[in-house]
Amino acid sequence: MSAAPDLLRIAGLRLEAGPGRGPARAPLLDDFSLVLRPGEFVALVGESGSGKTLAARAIVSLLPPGVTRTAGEVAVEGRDVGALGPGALRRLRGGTVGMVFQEPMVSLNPAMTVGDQLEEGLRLHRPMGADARREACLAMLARVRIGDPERCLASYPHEFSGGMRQRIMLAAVMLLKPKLLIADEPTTALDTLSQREVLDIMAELASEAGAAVILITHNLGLVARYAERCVVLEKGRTVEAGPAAQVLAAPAHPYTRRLVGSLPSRGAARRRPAQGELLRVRDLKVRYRRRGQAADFAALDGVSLEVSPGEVVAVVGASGSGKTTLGRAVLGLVPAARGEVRFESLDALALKGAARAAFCDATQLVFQDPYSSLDPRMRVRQIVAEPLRRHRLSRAARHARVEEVLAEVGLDQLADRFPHQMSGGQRQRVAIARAVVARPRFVVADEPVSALDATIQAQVLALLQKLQAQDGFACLFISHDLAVVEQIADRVIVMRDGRIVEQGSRDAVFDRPQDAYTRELLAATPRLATSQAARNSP
Amino acid sequence: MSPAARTARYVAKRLLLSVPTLLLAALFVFVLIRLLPGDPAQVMLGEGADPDAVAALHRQMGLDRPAPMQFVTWLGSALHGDLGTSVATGQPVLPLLLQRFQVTASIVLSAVAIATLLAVAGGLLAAWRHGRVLDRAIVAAATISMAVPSFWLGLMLLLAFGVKLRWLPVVGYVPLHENLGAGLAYLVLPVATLAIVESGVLTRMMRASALDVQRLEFVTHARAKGASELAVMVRHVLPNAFAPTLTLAGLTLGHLLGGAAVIETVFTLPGLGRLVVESILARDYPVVQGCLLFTALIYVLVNLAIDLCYPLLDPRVTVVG
Amino acid sequence: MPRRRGPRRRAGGLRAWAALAAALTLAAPPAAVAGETVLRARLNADIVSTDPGVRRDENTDAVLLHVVEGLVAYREDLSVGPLLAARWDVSRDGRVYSFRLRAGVRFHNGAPLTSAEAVWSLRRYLDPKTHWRCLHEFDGGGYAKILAVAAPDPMTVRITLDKPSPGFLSTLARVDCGETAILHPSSVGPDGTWRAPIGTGPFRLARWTRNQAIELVRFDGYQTLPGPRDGNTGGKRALVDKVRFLVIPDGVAAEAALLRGDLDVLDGVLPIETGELKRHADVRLDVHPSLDIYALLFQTRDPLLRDPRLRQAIALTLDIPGLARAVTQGAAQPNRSVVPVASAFHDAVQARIPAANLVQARRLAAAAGYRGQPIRLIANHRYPAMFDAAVLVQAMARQAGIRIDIDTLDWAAQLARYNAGQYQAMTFGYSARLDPSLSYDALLGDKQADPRKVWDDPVARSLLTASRETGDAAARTAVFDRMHALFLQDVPAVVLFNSARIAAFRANVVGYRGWPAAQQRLWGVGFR
Amino acid sequence: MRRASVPAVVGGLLLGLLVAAVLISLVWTPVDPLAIDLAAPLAPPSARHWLGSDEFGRDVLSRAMVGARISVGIALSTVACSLAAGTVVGVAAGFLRGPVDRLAMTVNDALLAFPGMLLALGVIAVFGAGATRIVFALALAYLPSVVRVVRGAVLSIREREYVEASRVMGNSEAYSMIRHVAPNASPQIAVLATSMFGWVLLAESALSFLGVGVPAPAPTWGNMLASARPYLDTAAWLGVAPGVCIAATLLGVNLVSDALRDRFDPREDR
Repeated sequence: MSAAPDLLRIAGLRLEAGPGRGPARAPLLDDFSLVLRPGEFVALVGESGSGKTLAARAIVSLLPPGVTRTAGEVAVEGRDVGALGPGALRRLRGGTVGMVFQEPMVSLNPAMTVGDQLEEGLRLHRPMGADARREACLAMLARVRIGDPERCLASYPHEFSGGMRQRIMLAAVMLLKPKLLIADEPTTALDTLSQREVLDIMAELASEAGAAVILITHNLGLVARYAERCVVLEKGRTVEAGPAAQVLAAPAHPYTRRLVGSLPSRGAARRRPAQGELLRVRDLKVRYRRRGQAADFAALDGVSLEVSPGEVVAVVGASGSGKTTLGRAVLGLVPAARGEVRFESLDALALKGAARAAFCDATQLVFQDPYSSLDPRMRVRQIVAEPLRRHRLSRAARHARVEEVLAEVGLDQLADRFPHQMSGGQRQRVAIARAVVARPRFVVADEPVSALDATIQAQVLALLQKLQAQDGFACLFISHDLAVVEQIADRVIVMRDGRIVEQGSRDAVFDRPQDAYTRELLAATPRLATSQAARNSP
Repeated sequence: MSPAARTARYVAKRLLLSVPTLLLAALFVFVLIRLLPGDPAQVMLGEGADPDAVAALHRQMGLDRPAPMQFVTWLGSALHGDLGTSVATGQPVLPLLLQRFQVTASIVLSAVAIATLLAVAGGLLAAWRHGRVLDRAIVAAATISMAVPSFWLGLMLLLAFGVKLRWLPVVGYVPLHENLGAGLAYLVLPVATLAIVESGVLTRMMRASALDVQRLEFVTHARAKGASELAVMVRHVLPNAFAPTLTLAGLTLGHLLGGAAVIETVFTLPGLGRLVVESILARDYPVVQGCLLFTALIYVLVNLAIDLCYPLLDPRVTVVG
Repeated sequence: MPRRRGPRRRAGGLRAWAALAAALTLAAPPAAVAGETVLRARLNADIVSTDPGVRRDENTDAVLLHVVEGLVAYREDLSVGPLLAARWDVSRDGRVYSFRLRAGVRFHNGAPLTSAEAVWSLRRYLDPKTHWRCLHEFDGGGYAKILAVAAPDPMTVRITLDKPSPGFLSTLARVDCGETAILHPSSVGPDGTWRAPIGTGPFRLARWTRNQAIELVRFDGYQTLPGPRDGNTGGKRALVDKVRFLVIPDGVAAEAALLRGDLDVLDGVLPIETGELKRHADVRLDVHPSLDIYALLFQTRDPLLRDPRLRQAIALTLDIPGLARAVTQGAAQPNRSVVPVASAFHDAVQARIPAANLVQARRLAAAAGYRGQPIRLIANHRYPAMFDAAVLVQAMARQAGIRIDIDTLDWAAQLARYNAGQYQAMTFGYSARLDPSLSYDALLGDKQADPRKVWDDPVARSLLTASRETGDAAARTAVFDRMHALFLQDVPAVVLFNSARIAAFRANVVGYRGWPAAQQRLWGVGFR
Repeated sequence: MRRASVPAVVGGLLLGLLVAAVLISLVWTPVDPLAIDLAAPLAPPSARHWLGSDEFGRDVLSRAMVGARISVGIALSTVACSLAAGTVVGVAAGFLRGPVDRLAMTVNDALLAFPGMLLALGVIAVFGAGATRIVFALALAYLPSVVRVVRGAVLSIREREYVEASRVMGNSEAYSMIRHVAPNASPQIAVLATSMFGWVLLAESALSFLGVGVPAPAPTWGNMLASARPYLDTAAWLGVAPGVCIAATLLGVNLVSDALRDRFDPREDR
């Protein structure tokens, strides 16, 4: 037996919701065990509801109200967390165990300066003078590559991008030199490049400080890249655990196999679909006026592209590259400062009245967030039927079409539900059903799967592909996730700062990227060795 | 532009924008009060008055001229800061209402401040103990305080602390600048009544927004950093949850500064609200017009002040000049 | 900006602290001299000015009659007695009055009273620019016109009228005329604007804090008449050093103040508030019948109510003693006559109150063709007695199937409707009138010319004229009895009661008493 | 289905009691609420007068029951009127924006800048007191607040993605407004409605206190409470009944509305 106690020992942990009255409910986490030695990097893998976040929060006894530990033991440095008094618990939190959360937009206090938030932890855990504190903060901010740390200290969180905020979070946590860092989906909300940067810094800081890391994620690519060991959870149960490479390369449990299998992969290039031009964009320019700034900001700066009927064109780029603006501008939802959009040779930006209505019927938009894009007061059936409103269809015919589409997206049983009664994946299916019900010829899909869990993402993507193949609509597929794009796109457009930096067929862009930025994006995309292998096999 | 200059420009712009609102308000008052049946001369002279005497007084009050002309004249001098003189007492309106406003303001400001403090403490405490006994108790107390008519509560307090226990005086008013101690003693009961009545809705608002903010990750993060519960609630939850309560407190303030007629009547305070009610009943047109115009101005200013407070609470909000 | 705010805020803070410190040191409580006696009384509203008889209301009259005095004043029995005048002579034709002033009287500024001040005061009242309340009584519109005011010697004032007038002296004494008080000319400024009353009363005006209090201080140079207090004249001795009138509009609050001892005399207690006061041992009540009239008025020109049978029917539904008792907690005198109970002319004829008779009421209503049409009865909340009377009238009429809907207006609006005659019915109160002729005059007259008039009956009008032309009591009694019979028959209005003036005072207060003129008097009032 | 919480049950019971009282009062009250009995004024609670009698010998319980009908009727109609008008104006202002909005908001601000109570006082002084006029006056007094809340909600909701989705479908702004924006503003309007209900109940009693309430003899809780004031010490039961009624009703409304919001607002997770 080693002399040093384990940094963390979790044994037989069981978490349940509420005081267990009534029939025994399924525990939120059951029989969870994990032993962590200093400096180890472990990934907890699972989808929503797998209990991975709860497991991590149990370590610092920060379970949400209503969740209680009913069995098992959690010990940090040999001391039972459950037996700690309030003071000892506070010393454990932050001082010994640091945590980084998922949403950079809400994990920093918007009403406090960054400096105050950094110093708050130091003041609590590391007694030192004010000057020394300030020095430590500045050094740490520089360490996480924040330019102008002085100014950063006096700034408020909203002045920073998501990636920068997450690095500030990381700085706030690592400043206290914790022995264990828990990172809960730290990069899920970030684009590929920021994700890479944040995780690289995190790994670096942790290994320098000799801190152990628990990375909670649903992204197997990240597990492959960073973790030594991984634990796979499904619905509160540990289904598989072991060295990361081994688990990913040869998953033993069916669920793990399904997870690995749901990773997007490149299919065979499709036969070039029907030629001709459905959509033609020329020199499109969109400006936003920013409050308090004299100059306009060009969200799109001279973009030109074509889309053929039935073609899937992916637009990729980091946050702020203008890809979302592009999707909205071609549908006329954002006023263009210059340029033209021709749809089936009509000037789409100048349409009025019936012509505009016809254009709207022929085009559709699928939003990123399935939670906010569905009217919460309408039932699924009503939502899906809405685009047919202006169609001259009999009641029966309309009903039949709605039922047909609902069946196609697999929601025929849930037609009378409200959106909030459904899961994220189901909601996105509703959104897709609504998009295709009027048989559009062109659909803009704006990050349609990036808010979804891996297996759900795969299903929705497959559904979209199936419907696209079946109905033959063209699609402008906007995404920051190159892996997804690789699976679905015929052609790829890479955007940066409102301009197109590269476009070409999927294989050309992925295999022979011309632009440096494209190469950077590709390099930052986490992949599994196995999926690379799968791609290379016939 | 420096923040100070931007703020100044914003204030100027807001004040300019409020001019039509105030003009319209003035017109409303004028029309409304002139629609009232009854005549100030008649009210003053009483039931036995000689019709000739009434007519003479009417002329003396300048009420025999066409109404639009009276409005224009009144507005013209109002713009120069002259709100005319009371037809009933011959006092100049502006000093009269400023004097009355002092009384109302001292009560209302302290009451709303105390109510807000109560609300912040109660709301945070309730949110912190969400779903527990303390939370339920605070919510119940807040709900009941919303359900009690202010004149009823005032009377109860007056009977209990003034008449039965004899701790505090029951009628009258001493300006604070004349005698601080006595002045405060006169303020205790009305302020307490108003604070209790207004604290209920503020507490509920504070609790609701504290609950919302509590769900956000930075609160959990503050706990994960090892911050104490007090620090979490005061440093992290409060600043982010305070804005809606502040808005509501501001609205309350704006309305009450225009006169807390009921409270002023119960505690016989010579405040603005009582002045307006009495002037309406006496058809003292210049006083009613002056008071309501003044009230509208106060309302506009309070709203402006509240809006200027937001950037202090939430750095994401900036004023746009 | 934040960096600049620091020092400035500190400066502001310092200023605030300095101000606070100053307030604490300078603002000692209002000097309470040891042994000084202060009598605290209540006004339900602030006085409107300090100019007696000019800008006035009831409260103003009451306060100022402590400060100023007229040549003559009402006695307790409402007859007229001398005050500043020691005596007077009337010329044989009844047109010239010569008043001999009392010697040794001084104004508050120390100046002796002479005929010069009296003439100055009277001429000021007669100047239309003064807007004296009673000017129209003497400019030809009323009883008699004053042709001249003269001072034949320093202690005599002579007033010449255009015709003899039996009511001349009692008009001079009227409370609402400010007792036609004699003032020192320094009461007004050089330009004739009002400054403050320099009178001859037992108290002088010390301080008027608007809407809060009026403070009177004992006038040490006051020379009282011999004998006891008699109305507004007789012995007028200031028994306390100061009288402080506190403005307390709310009755319940005033009552609380009295119970707590913050108030010594509470005049104008509402009857409904007496129940509470009776239970307190350290509070005494003074109830005095008043000469006012509360009545249910009908518009005799209303298509529905023009039929006297319907009016009679409504009157028959009313249990007037019960109503009076309920509305005033037993303080008021039920009375169906225009002649107040307290009046000497109120005799057995007036005292008989017909009992309610629902059967006959129904029969009369049916005979008048009444079939449940609603009758709108106007009332107001300003005077609770009018409002409560309306409630009870409604409830009583309902028992005979007569439907009355109450319209609550504010007082100003009701007054406007009264003046225009625009109503079906209203409960209304007439203020005290000291003579039955005046009481009848309030109701009776040409409706065409004066829509205020409730009763337009030619016989009654000629009787009213007759009642004024004679001074003989027996003859007048006969006239009033005939008018009462006509009034009961025609029912243009149902008189309900004469209210009572109720005052409450603390048990250690001595000498407080109400009287028919109702205005509160705090001379002769002191502490045990 | 979640179990109903204790507060919700209490609130439901209180409102149930209220509805029962109103329904029973339509057909039966222990005593005629308008009948006076001058022989027995201010009688304490007894077998004949369960809650005592008032200064004219009228039965307090019967009056409280009928008062429930009138008070709640006034509160409901006021809330309904001012919500209906306020929603129309608010939605129109939020929808049309531009000059119409600016004009509407200027008028609205001018109204809002008036103390609502004084506005009501003025309106009642002009038109006289009466249940319908009080409804009109109070509805007018609360109208600007409703307009503000509704317009604010409309402006925020019209920027939501599902409204944008409706625009993508080529639906007109007016259609989106009616089909998507207005229904989604309803929770905020409902919250406003419940608070308004309470305000109106209290405002009605405050108006009675200031002497311009619902005219007698019709009983309302407000005018019962106001007229009980002089008898606080001698006949406390006069004030207890209407006071408890107002407090209990408001408590019930608040508790039930909290429970409903917890239940139907999908975003409100616990």
